[in-house]
Amino acid sequence: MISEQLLYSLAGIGLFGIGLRATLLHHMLIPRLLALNVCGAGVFLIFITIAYAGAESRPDAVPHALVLTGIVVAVSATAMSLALGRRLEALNDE
Amino acid sequence: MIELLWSVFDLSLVLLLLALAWGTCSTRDVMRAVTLFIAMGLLLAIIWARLKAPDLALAEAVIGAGISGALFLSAIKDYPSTITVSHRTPVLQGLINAFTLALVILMSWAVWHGLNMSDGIRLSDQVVAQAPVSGVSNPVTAVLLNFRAYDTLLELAVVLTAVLTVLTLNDRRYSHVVSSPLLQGMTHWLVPLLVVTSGYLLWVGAHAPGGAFQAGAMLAAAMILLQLAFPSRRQQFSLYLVRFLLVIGIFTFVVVGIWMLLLNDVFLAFDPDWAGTLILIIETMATLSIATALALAYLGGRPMGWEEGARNNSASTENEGAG
Amino acid sequence: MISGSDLTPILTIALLVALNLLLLSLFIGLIRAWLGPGVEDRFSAILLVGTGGVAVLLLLAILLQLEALYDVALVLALLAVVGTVALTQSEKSHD
Amino acid sequence: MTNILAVLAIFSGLFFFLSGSIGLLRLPDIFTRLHALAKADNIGLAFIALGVIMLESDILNNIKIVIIWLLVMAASAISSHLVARHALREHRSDD
Amino acid sequence: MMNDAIIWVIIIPLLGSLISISWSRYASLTAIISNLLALAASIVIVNQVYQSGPFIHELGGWQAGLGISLRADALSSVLLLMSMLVVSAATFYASSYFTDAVKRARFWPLWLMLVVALNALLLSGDLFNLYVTLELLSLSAVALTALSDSRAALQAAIRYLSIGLLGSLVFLAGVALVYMGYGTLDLLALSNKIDASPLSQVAFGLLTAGLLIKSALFPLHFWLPSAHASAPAPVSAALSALVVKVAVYILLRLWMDVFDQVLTPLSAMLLGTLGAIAVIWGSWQALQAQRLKLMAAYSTVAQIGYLFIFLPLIVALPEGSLKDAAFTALLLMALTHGFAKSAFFLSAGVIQQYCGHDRIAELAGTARALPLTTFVIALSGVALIGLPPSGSFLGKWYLVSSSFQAGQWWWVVVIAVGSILATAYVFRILGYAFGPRESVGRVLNGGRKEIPALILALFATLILGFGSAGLWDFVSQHRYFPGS
Repeated sequence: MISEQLLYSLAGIGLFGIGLRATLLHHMLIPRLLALNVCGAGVFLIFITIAYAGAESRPDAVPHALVLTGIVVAVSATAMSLALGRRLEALNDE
Repeated sequence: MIELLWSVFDLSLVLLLLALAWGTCSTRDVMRAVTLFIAMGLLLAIIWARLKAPDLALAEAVIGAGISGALFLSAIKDYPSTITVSHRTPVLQGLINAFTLALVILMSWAVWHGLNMSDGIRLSDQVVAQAPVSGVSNPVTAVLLNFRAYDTLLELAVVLTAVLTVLTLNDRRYSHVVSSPLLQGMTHWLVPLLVVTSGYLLWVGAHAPGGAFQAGAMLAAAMILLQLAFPSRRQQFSLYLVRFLLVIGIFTFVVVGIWMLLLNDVFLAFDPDWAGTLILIIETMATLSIATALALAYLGGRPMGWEEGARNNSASTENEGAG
Repeated sequence: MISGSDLTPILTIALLVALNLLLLSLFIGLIRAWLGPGVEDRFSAILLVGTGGVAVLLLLAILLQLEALYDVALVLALLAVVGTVALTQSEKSHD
Repeated sequence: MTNILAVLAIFSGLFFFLSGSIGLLRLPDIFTRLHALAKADNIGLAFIALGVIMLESDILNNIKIVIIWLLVMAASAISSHLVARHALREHRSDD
Repeated sequence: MMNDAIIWVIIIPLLGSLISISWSRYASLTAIISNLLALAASIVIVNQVYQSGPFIHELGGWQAGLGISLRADALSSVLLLMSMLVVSAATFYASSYFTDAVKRARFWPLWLMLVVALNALLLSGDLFNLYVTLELLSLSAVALTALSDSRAALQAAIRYLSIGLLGSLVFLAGVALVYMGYGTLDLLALSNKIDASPLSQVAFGLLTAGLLIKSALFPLHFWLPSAHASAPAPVSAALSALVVKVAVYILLRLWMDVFDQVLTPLSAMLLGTLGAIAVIWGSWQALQAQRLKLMAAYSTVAQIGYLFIFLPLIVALPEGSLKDAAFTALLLMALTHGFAKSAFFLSAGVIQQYCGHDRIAELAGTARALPLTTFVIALSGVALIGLPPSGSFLGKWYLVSSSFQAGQWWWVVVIAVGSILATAYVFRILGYAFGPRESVGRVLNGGRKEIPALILALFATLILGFGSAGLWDFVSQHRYFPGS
């Protein structure tokens, strides 16, 4: 049996890599933002894997709290980027 | 047998997650990308549940998939539907691919070592040991609002900064679709249900998964729904109320922090007897601020007259500036 | 909360098989999300994933003995409604 | 005995889920797909919720599960309606 | 009350921001008062470190590790004081810069958030908290850049934000790996626990890479010039003088205090080389620039390069006075550049508002019309070149002598070329500014806008130059926490 911890942390790294690659490749705002969000999800997954301590024991609450903070920061940054993009489009239309 | 089945489940989840991420990042169709992104958020919520992080599963479902997804969906309306990556030369693309692959391999190697070297001494023991004096029994809430409350304070500042920017950049977007009677009828029972759920999540956060952020996001969903169902009633909130709601979360947080500083000589040091009450007060106010911020971030653009106050007072401040 | 002793090995295996099949069902639904072609097709697929996610969470709540997952399922079910409304109402009108 | 009934209910639910997602994938147009999806949502989740209720002894959790099921019912009805209306409007404007 | 200055310096601007959102009528007044109070708090902090050495404030009363600690030592308190001086000068400047009341109402809350982020970042003693403050810094900096509301500014802001987010995420990945291996986020605890392992090396690499993006080291500088050149002048001043620099500060903190067991001379040499390229390339671009603010932005790329040249030297030098001297010289360079570049940007803003543009080739006559501002530009030019008596003269002097002592003489060539190029780009502007012009407009005496820049320029050239001995003592005495 493979350990869940290893599996999920590798998945987190994979997600991070996929997101990072796409962030660097894309130059359009929305694809790049999606990629950044994927990238962030990968990092969050690594954090949560660290917290997971097996089927029997209670997970570590600290990474859970950190990731919760991270999710809220990510959504704020996303909202802000999209608003900047919309303003730029409006200026381009003028 | 049981372990095998769990492994199959884990492996399928991970493969599906990676496939969705890959699809989101590599497709040329914007609508498809966003759809897959939302699906990925839902899958992540399942993964957080699987990894015993129900607080996060809640947050991911509401914020990660829900609010982020809604933000992207409303952003792509006026967006070109095809994604181009043409300006990157093949050499550069190759370099990016090689770099990312190397980084992934390096990180995997590090994690392989890291999982073996962990000495088992984590903060979790301390969290569990100190939880009784933190005022709340849900360890995640204890970390967020007591042990690492300062992080949460700054996080609220991040949310406020983002929403201020959103509010000042654009004029408000108007929805042209006429709301259907069915939708309006539905809001009559759905909005109260959302508000009750939000209150429940806020209350339950002290001893079970939940808390200000999840509750705030639910309340934001209720506000958004109201605005969508009754688009003509847009300006019913007064601006002072909106401003008040936006800052009240951080303001309460800071005031309580300073109060504790004056009382105990340490910023944000709650007395164990009072901690539960103080945390609930802070969380309630934070819920209101987060809900307002997320709802405004989705609806986008400044409410009518947002800056009128500044404009009206410009004469007096100009004089002040000259003097 | 069901107590751990009620969770016999056979029941656990049955639930795990069900869980894996549910995931398969989600996977099939997601192919539609990939194919599209219309916005409605993609959105129906998301709805299926949402409902399927609720089912997965219910089963996980039993298997992992985590009551909190019922709350997550509840929230997900609520969001499915709000999400549909948000999508269909904010779509560009053609008139 | 309850366990057997519960597992039976869950697997019947699974059957509907799988047929729903296969329908979503294979059926020719959005309206028939929506029909298939509504089946999966309502009946599939109803059976799974029933099974989980049988396994779960806590009354409060059971009430939650019932609410979840009601919500998903409502969600799928409203969503089908809105998505179909949306699809109709889009189709009309395409002509 | 005095003991809690380390809290007040963060909380006061935060409260100021909340007040300026709620009552935009009093925003300017609120901003000025809260900045002065925070400046006073930063002076108290420096004094506390001077009197009794580095100290820690454990927030919430939880021991660091479980909770978050704020820490002040020589490095952070000096940078904090510099940052508050620059911010206060820019605040006075900004109070008369924005003529549009609406823009002013948008500016103050975000500006105060930027101050919160800067101060919180300089005092933070926790890895994850650093991530949150970095995000707050990026978001407020981007929002302020976008205030210009031109296409160029928005494009720059969007690029700045996505690059900033990427940097933060890479940094966060490093934080995750650190927590995986060592189970703590507190910097002080970490410095005692860390050892050379594959995990710590990769984590260190990720943390460094994230910060390099934020500190705009060549070749990751590409986002900087457009953002710094298109932002409103007081914002450009803060971005160039402070925002980039605090990223270098964290990098330095991690390299010197936390990961000193992990880093290799080779990696330091790599960063030093990139710094050297940045010096040459940035100076060359500054010489080519057509616009005053763009020139200043490229000059920032070069000046950041100098700071990175110190890294291989500090790593190579043996423990003791030589190493400490190099470290203090690095700090001196950073401080001088902070004052000089902010003075430069504020003056560029005055010129831009007076002429209606900042094209270098059309600056003829500004020396006569804006004598004080031209003087300030000349003064900060002295500091950018590294002429005596500016602080950077001493900094470069020590950089050269450390290069010889470490046996890495080749940096001297870079420093010489960089200084010559800097001389060229500074005199190019002055040449145009003193050029003749047929119709000289009215002589402007903008007091409120020109004085803050003058004060900053005087700090860069005179006060740091002559007061450097005090800095030397202060840093060598209070550099380390007892027991670390």
